[in-house]
Amino acid sequence: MALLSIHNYLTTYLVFGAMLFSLGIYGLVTRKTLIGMLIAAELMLAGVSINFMAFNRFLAPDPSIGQIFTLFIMAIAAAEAAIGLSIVVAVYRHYKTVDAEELVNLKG
Amino acid sequence: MKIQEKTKEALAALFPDPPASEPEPDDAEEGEKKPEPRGNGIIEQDYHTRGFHLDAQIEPDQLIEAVRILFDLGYYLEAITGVDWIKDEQLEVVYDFSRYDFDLCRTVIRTRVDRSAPHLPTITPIYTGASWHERETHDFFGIVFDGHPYLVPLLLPEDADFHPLLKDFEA
Amino acid sequence: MGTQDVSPSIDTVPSSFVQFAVADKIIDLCRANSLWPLTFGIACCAIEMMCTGAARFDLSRFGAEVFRPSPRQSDLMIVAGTISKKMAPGIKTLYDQMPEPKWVIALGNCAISGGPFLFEGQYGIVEGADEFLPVDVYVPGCPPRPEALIEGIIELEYKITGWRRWPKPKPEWRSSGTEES
Amino acid sequence: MGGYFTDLFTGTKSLLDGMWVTLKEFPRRPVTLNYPHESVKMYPRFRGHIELIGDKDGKPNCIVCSMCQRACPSGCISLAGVKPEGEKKKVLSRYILDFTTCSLCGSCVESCNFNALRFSNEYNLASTRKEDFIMDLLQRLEEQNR
Amino acid sequence: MTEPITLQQDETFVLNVGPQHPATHGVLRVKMTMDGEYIYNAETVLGYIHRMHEKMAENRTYPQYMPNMGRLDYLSAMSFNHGYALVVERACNIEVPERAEYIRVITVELNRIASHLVWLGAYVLDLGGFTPLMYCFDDREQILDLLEAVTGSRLTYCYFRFGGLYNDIDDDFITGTRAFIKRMRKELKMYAKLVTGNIILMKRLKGHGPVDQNMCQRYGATGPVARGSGINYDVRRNEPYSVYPEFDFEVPVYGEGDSYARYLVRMEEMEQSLRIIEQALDKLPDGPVNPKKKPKLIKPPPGDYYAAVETARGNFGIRMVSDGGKNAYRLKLRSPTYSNMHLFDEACRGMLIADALAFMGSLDLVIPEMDR
Amino acid sequence: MTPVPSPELFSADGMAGLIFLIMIGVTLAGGFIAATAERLVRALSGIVICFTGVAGFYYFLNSPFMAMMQILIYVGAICVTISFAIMLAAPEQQLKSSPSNLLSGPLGFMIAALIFGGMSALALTTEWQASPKTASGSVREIGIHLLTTYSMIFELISIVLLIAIIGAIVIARGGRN
Amino acid sequence: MSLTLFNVILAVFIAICFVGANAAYLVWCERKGAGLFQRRPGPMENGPWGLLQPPVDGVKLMTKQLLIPGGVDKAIFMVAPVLAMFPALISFVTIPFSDNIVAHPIDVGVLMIFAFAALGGMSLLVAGWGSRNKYSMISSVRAVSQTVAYEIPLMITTITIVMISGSLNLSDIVQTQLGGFWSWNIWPLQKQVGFNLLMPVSFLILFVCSVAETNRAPFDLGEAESELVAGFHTEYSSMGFGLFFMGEYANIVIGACLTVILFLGGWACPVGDLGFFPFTHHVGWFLLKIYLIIFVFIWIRWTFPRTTIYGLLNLSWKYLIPISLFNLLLTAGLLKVF
Repeated sequence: MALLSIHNYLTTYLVFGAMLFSLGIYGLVTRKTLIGMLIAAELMLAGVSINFMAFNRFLAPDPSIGQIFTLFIMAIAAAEAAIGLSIVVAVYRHYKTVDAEELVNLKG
Repeated sequence: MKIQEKTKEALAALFPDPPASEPEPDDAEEGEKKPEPRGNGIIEQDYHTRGFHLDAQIEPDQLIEAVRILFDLGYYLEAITGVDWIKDEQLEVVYDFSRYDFDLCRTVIRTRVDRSAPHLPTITPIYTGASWHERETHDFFGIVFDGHPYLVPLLLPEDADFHPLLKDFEA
Repeated sequence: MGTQDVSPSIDTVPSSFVQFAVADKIIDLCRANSLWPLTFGIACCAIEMMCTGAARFDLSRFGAEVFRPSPRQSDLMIVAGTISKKMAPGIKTLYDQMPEPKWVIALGNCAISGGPFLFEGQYGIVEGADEFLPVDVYVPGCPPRPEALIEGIIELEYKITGWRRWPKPKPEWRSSGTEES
Repeated sequence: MGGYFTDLFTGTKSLLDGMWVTLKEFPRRPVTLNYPHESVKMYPRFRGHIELIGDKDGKPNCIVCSMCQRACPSGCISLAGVKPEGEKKKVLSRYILDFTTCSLCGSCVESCNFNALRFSNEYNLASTRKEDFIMDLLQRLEEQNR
Repeated sequence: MTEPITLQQDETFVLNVGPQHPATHGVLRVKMTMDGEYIYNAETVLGYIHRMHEKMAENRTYPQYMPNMGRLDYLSAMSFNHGYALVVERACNIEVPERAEYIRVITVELNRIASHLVWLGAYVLDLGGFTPLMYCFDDREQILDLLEAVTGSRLTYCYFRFGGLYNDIDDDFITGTRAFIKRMRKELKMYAKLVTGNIILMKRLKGHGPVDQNMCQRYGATGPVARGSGINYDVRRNEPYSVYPEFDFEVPVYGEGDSYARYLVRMEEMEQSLRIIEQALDKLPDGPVNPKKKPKLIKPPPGDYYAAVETARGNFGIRMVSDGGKNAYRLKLRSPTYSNMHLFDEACRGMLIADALAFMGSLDLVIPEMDR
Repeated sequence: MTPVPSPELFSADGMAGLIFLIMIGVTLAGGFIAATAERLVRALSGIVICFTGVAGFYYFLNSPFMAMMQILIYVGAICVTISFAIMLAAPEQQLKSSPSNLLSGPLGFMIAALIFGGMSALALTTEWQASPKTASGSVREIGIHLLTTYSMIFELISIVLLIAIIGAIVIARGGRN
Repeated sequence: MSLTLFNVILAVFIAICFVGANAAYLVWCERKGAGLFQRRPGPMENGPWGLLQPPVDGVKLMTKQLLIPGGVDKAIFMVAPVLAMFPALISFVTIPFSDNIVAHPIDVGVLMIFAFAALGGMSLLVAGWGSRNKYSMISSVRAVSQTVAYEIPLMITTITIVMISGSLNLSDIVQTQLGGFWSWNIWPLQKQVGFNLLMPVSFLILFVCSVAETNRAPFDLGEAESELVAGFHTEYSSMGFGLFFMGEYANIVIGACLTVILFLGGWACPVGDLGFFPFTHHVGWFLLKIYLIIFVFIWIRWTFPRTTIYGLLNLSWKYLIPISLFNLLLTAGLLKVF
C-alpha cells in the first residue's frame, strides 16, 4: 500500500503543484473572458504556493519562511483579484463585454 | 369670501350666458314624467339632502378649463365615475371634487358624451391621480380619455373587452 | 419559475419509498402534524387566517404555524377569499409550484362557491376553488371563525391519517338561554 | 460628534426597552384558548347558519310566507310548503339553506315576523364535502327534537 | 440614503412583486423596474380581487346591499356600514335616533382601533418584527369579543340599518368597553416602548417615503396619508356627520410627510378614538335604536346623493344615483386606498426596495377595498 | 529522503493516506472544472473546491495556519469578489466561454502538457537535499519573522494592498454617482 | 498529526450528531420561545410540549418531493445546501467543551471558525445563484455583503482577545479566563491588561457581529420575508430547504460557542471550581452558557424589526469598526504598559 503514504514525499506535492500550474496555463490560454482568465491565474498561483509550502515542509531549515512567502502570495493574489475585477467591471461598463478578444479598442 | 361663492364665480365664467336661475333642472330630476336632460350650468344644491354643494354641468371641451379652475382653488379629486343613461343614449361622467380645509365645498362637475362614441379629454396633466380613475371608467363604461398616457384595463383582466357597468352588458 | 403540470387529483400523492404499511402510517402521521401553510391571503378570510395564527387561537399548537412565503416549502394552500378570474391562473401556478404531497383548504364561502358575490350575470369571479384545484377540506362561513379553520385542519389530518385525534367539541351557548334579543 | 454618541446611547436604550417588554411577556400565561380541548361558548347573538325554531311539538313555526327568501341578498334560501286538505295554513315541506353562499347578514332572521328562524351556534363547521353545507333545515329540526 | 441617485435604464431588470407576496397584504401586484436594489419605476396592477361591488349594487335592493359594505374594507367594516347608511338616510330623509347615533360612533371607533391594530401588526411584520403582530391581534381580539357580542360577527359586520341598528347594546358591552379602554391605554404605552421608540424602526421610517401636500392634492390622498403630510383633513371634523361634533377630540397632524409621520398619526388616532368612545359612553342617551317610522320599502327619490365618512384609511365616499327604483341606478364607491396607493408609483422612484415596501406598508392598504 | 514504511489501510496513518488520496482527487477535479468548464459559475465552483483541497494539502504539510488562511482569503475573499464580478459584468449569455478558435485548444493543451512534463521530470529526477530543521514553523515564529526579518516586505505588501483597494475603487467607480 | 486523524473522523461523527440534535431542537426552542414571547404556547399537541415536533417536521421534509425548478444549473443548485451545512459541522471539531473534551484541538482554532464561516457565506451565494430567481439573487448578494462587512469588526474584536490571551487556540483562550467570573474577558478587570473599560462594549460588538454573521433577525436581510419572499432558499423544497434550516441553527450554535469562549470564560465555572464531578461540570457550564446566549438570540429575534442593508452597513462602518479598532489599539497599549 505504497499509495497510502505518498503524502510523506516531497515529489508528490511538486508533481501536484505542477499539475495545478499547467491546468492554470491551459485555462489562461483557452479562456476567452477576462474573468475566466483571472480564475485560471489564481489556479496557477495555487500551484506555485503548493511548491513553496512543500519545500518549506521538507527542505527548508526554518519552516516559517515558506509560509511567509505563501502569505505574501495570498496578499498579492487578493490585490490582483481586486484590481482585476475592478478593471473587469469598468471595462464591462464601458464596452458592455468581458470578452478579451473584442476589446481591440484598448490597443493604442 | 366663502369658497363656495368663489368657486361658483370662477366656474360661471365658463358659461357665457348663464342659464336662468329658475330651478328647472332640479324639478326635472324629482320624478317628473319626462326626464328632460338638464342644460349646462351651475346649481347650488342643498347639502343636507344631497351631500354636495355645487353641481356644474359642462360641455366636454370645457372640462380641462373647469378642472384647472378647481385645481387652482385647492380642490382635490375624489373620484371620477360614469353613469349610463341608456334611455338618453348618453354617458354621463361625473367628477367629484372636495377640499382639504374647513371651508367645505363639495363640487361636482358632470359632462355628457354620446354613447356611441364616448370621448373625453384626459385631466391627468392637472390631477395626476386621475389616471387610475380614468382607466377604471374606461374599464367599466368604455369611455375613451384622449391623451391618457396608459389607457389599459386596470381592474379587469388585461385582455378584457367588455364594459360591465353599461346597462346593456350581459356576462 | 419553472412550472410543471400536475394532474389535479389527490391520488397522485406519491407513496413513499418505504413500502411497509407501518412506515407509511408514520409518514402520514408526520405529514398530518406538520402542515406548513403558504402565506397567501386573498381577502377577508385571510384576516381570520391571521387570527388563527395569532395568540388567541394559535395554530402553532398543531405544528402548523410555519407560514412559508415560498410555495416550494409549503404543504398546504389555504385559499382564503374570493378568487377573481384575473387571479385564478396565479393561484393555479402557485399550486403547481408546491411540491407533492400537497393539500388545499377552501376557507370561507367565497372560496367554496363564490359566496355572497355569486349572482346571475357576474363577470369577475371564479365560482369556487374546486373549479380548478383539488380541494380537500371546505370550511364554510363568511368569514369562518378561527376555530372553524382549526377544525378544518383537524379534518384534513383526519383525511390524511384516517384517525381523528381530537373529538369535535359540541357548540354551546354562552348564557343558558338560546334565544337572542 | 455629540450626535454620534447620543445616537449610540438612545439607540441602545430603545433596544433594551423593547427587550424588557418582550421579556416581561415571556413567563406570563398564554392567552390561548385550547380549542379542541376547551370548548368555546358562543355569544347569544352569534351568527351561525340559520335554523328553524320549532314549537312544543317540534313542528316548525314557519308559515311559508317566503319573506326570508325575498330578503336574502344572495338567494341561499329555498323553501316550499304544501297545503294539506282542510287546513287554512300552509305547512312547511322543504327548507333548504345553501350555506356556501350565505353572507350571515341576518336579513332573514330580521324579516321573519313569526319567530320561526334563529341563528344556530355551530361555529366550527368543516368538511371534506361541499354538499354538507347545503342543509335541509327541516331534517335538522327533526334531529334536534329527537 | 436620501440623496437622489441617477439611475441608468439600460441596467435595469423587472422584479414582479406579487400577486402573492408577503409584503403586499393580499393580492396586489407591483411590477418594479429595478436598477440593482433601487427602483426605477413601479407599475401597480390592480384587479386581482375585483368583486363587482358596484355591479351588485345595481341588481340588489338597498337593504340587500348592506352586507357588501362589510366586505369592501373588512378591517373597518363599521365605517363603511356607516357611509352607506348615511347616504341612504340622506336620500330617503330618515331620522336616526340619538342613541343609535352614539352606538354607531362607539362601534365605528372601536372598529377603527381594531383596524389600526391590524395595520400596526402587519406593518411591523413588513419591517420584520413578528411579535408586535401577536400583541396587536391579542388586543384586537378584545374588541372583536365586544363587537361579536353585539353584532354576532367578528369581521364582516352588517350591523347598521337604515335609520338605526340591527339591535341595541347591553350593559355587558358598556362595562366591557370601559375595561377595554383601560387596557388599551396601557397597551398603547407598551407599543410606544416596543415599537415606536425602537431605533431600528425609526431609522427605517424617518425621512423615507416622502409625500408632500401637492402630491396629496394631485392624487387625492386622504386619511393618515394626508395627515402625515401636514394636511389637517378629517371628514369627521371638516364635514361633520353623525354626532361627531359633540365630542372633544383632536385630529393628529404631522408635517414631515414621511413614513414615520404616518405611523405616528395612526398611533395617535387610536388614543383619540379611545377618547371619543369614552365620551360617547358617558353621554350615551336612552331611547330606541330604530326610528319609529321607517319606510317599509327603501325607494329614494331620483337624483344624485353623496356621503362621505372617515374610515381608518381616509375619506370613503359613496355617490348614489337613484332612478326611484328599488335598486340603485348607479353606485360609485370612492375608496380611500385607491387614491393613496396611486401615489406609490411616483413617490417610490429611486428608493431602495426595502424602503419602498416599508413605504407601501405605511399607506395601509386593504386590497379588496381598492379593487372593489 | 528516507522512504516511509507503507501503513495499513485501517490504521490511523492509513486513513490519513486515504484522505490524502481523496483530497488529491477532489482538488484535481476542482482544478479541472475551473480550467475547462464552459460556464463561469461552474468554473468558480470548481476553484472553490480546488482551493479547499489545497488548504487540505497545507494541513498535511504541517501548517494548519496556512490552511485556514487559504480558505479564509481565497474562498472567503477572492472567490466572493470574483463571483460579484461575474454577477455584475456577465449577463446570462456571456457566462459561457468557448475556446476562441480551433488552434487555442490544442495549443493550450500542448503548452500545458509541456510545462507539466518538464516540471514533473525535474521534480522526479532532482535529488532534493533536506537540511536539518532549526525552528518549528509555528504561528508565533511566523509572526516574529514578519515583524523582524521581513518587516519591510510586510509593509510593502500592506501598501500594495492599500493601493489595490484604492485603485479598485477608483477604476470601478463611475457607473453611479 | 496523522495519529489524531482517526479521532478527527470520530469527532466529526459526534459533531454531526450533536449539531443535528441541536439544530433540530433549537428549531423547537425557537418556536416554543417565539410562542412564549407572544402570549401563546407554541407547539403543544405533538408529544409532550410539542417535543416530537422536530422529528415530525424532519420526516415530513424528507418525504416531500424535491422540486428542481426548470432551467437551473442542477449541480450548483444541489451542492449549495450541502455547502451550507458542511462548514458548520467542521467548525465543531475544534470547539472545546471542557478542558479535556475537544475533538481536535487545532492550534489555530479561532482562524478555523472564521475560515469555515467564510465557506458558509459562499454557500448562500451559490444557492442564490443556482436558483435563477431574482429574489434569491438579490438576497444572496445581500447576505454575502453583510457577512463580509461584519467579518471585519468580528475579527478585530477577536484579535483583541487573541492579543490578551496570546494564543489562537480556543482552549488556551479559555485557560486564561479561569478562576471565577471576574476574570472573564467581558469585564474590564484583566490580569493582562489592567483596567480596560471597553471590554463590555467589545463583547457587545462581538455579539452583534455573531448575530449578523448568522443572518438572524434583526439582520436577516438575506431572507427578509416581506421583501424577498424566502430569500436565497426561495426555490428550495424538501430536504434542500431542511439543510439550510439546520445549517442556520448550526451556525447559531457556533456563534454562541465563539461568544462564550472568547468572552464568557468558555467552560470555566463562574466561581472558582464548584463542580461535583470533575468531568461533567465543565461541559455543563459550557452548555449552560451557550444556551443562555442562544436564548438571547431567540429573544432578540422575536423583539426587533429588521434593519435595512444600508442601516446594517452604517452600523458596521460607523460604529462597530471604529470602536473595535479603538479597542484594539487601547488593548495593545495597555498590554505594553502592564
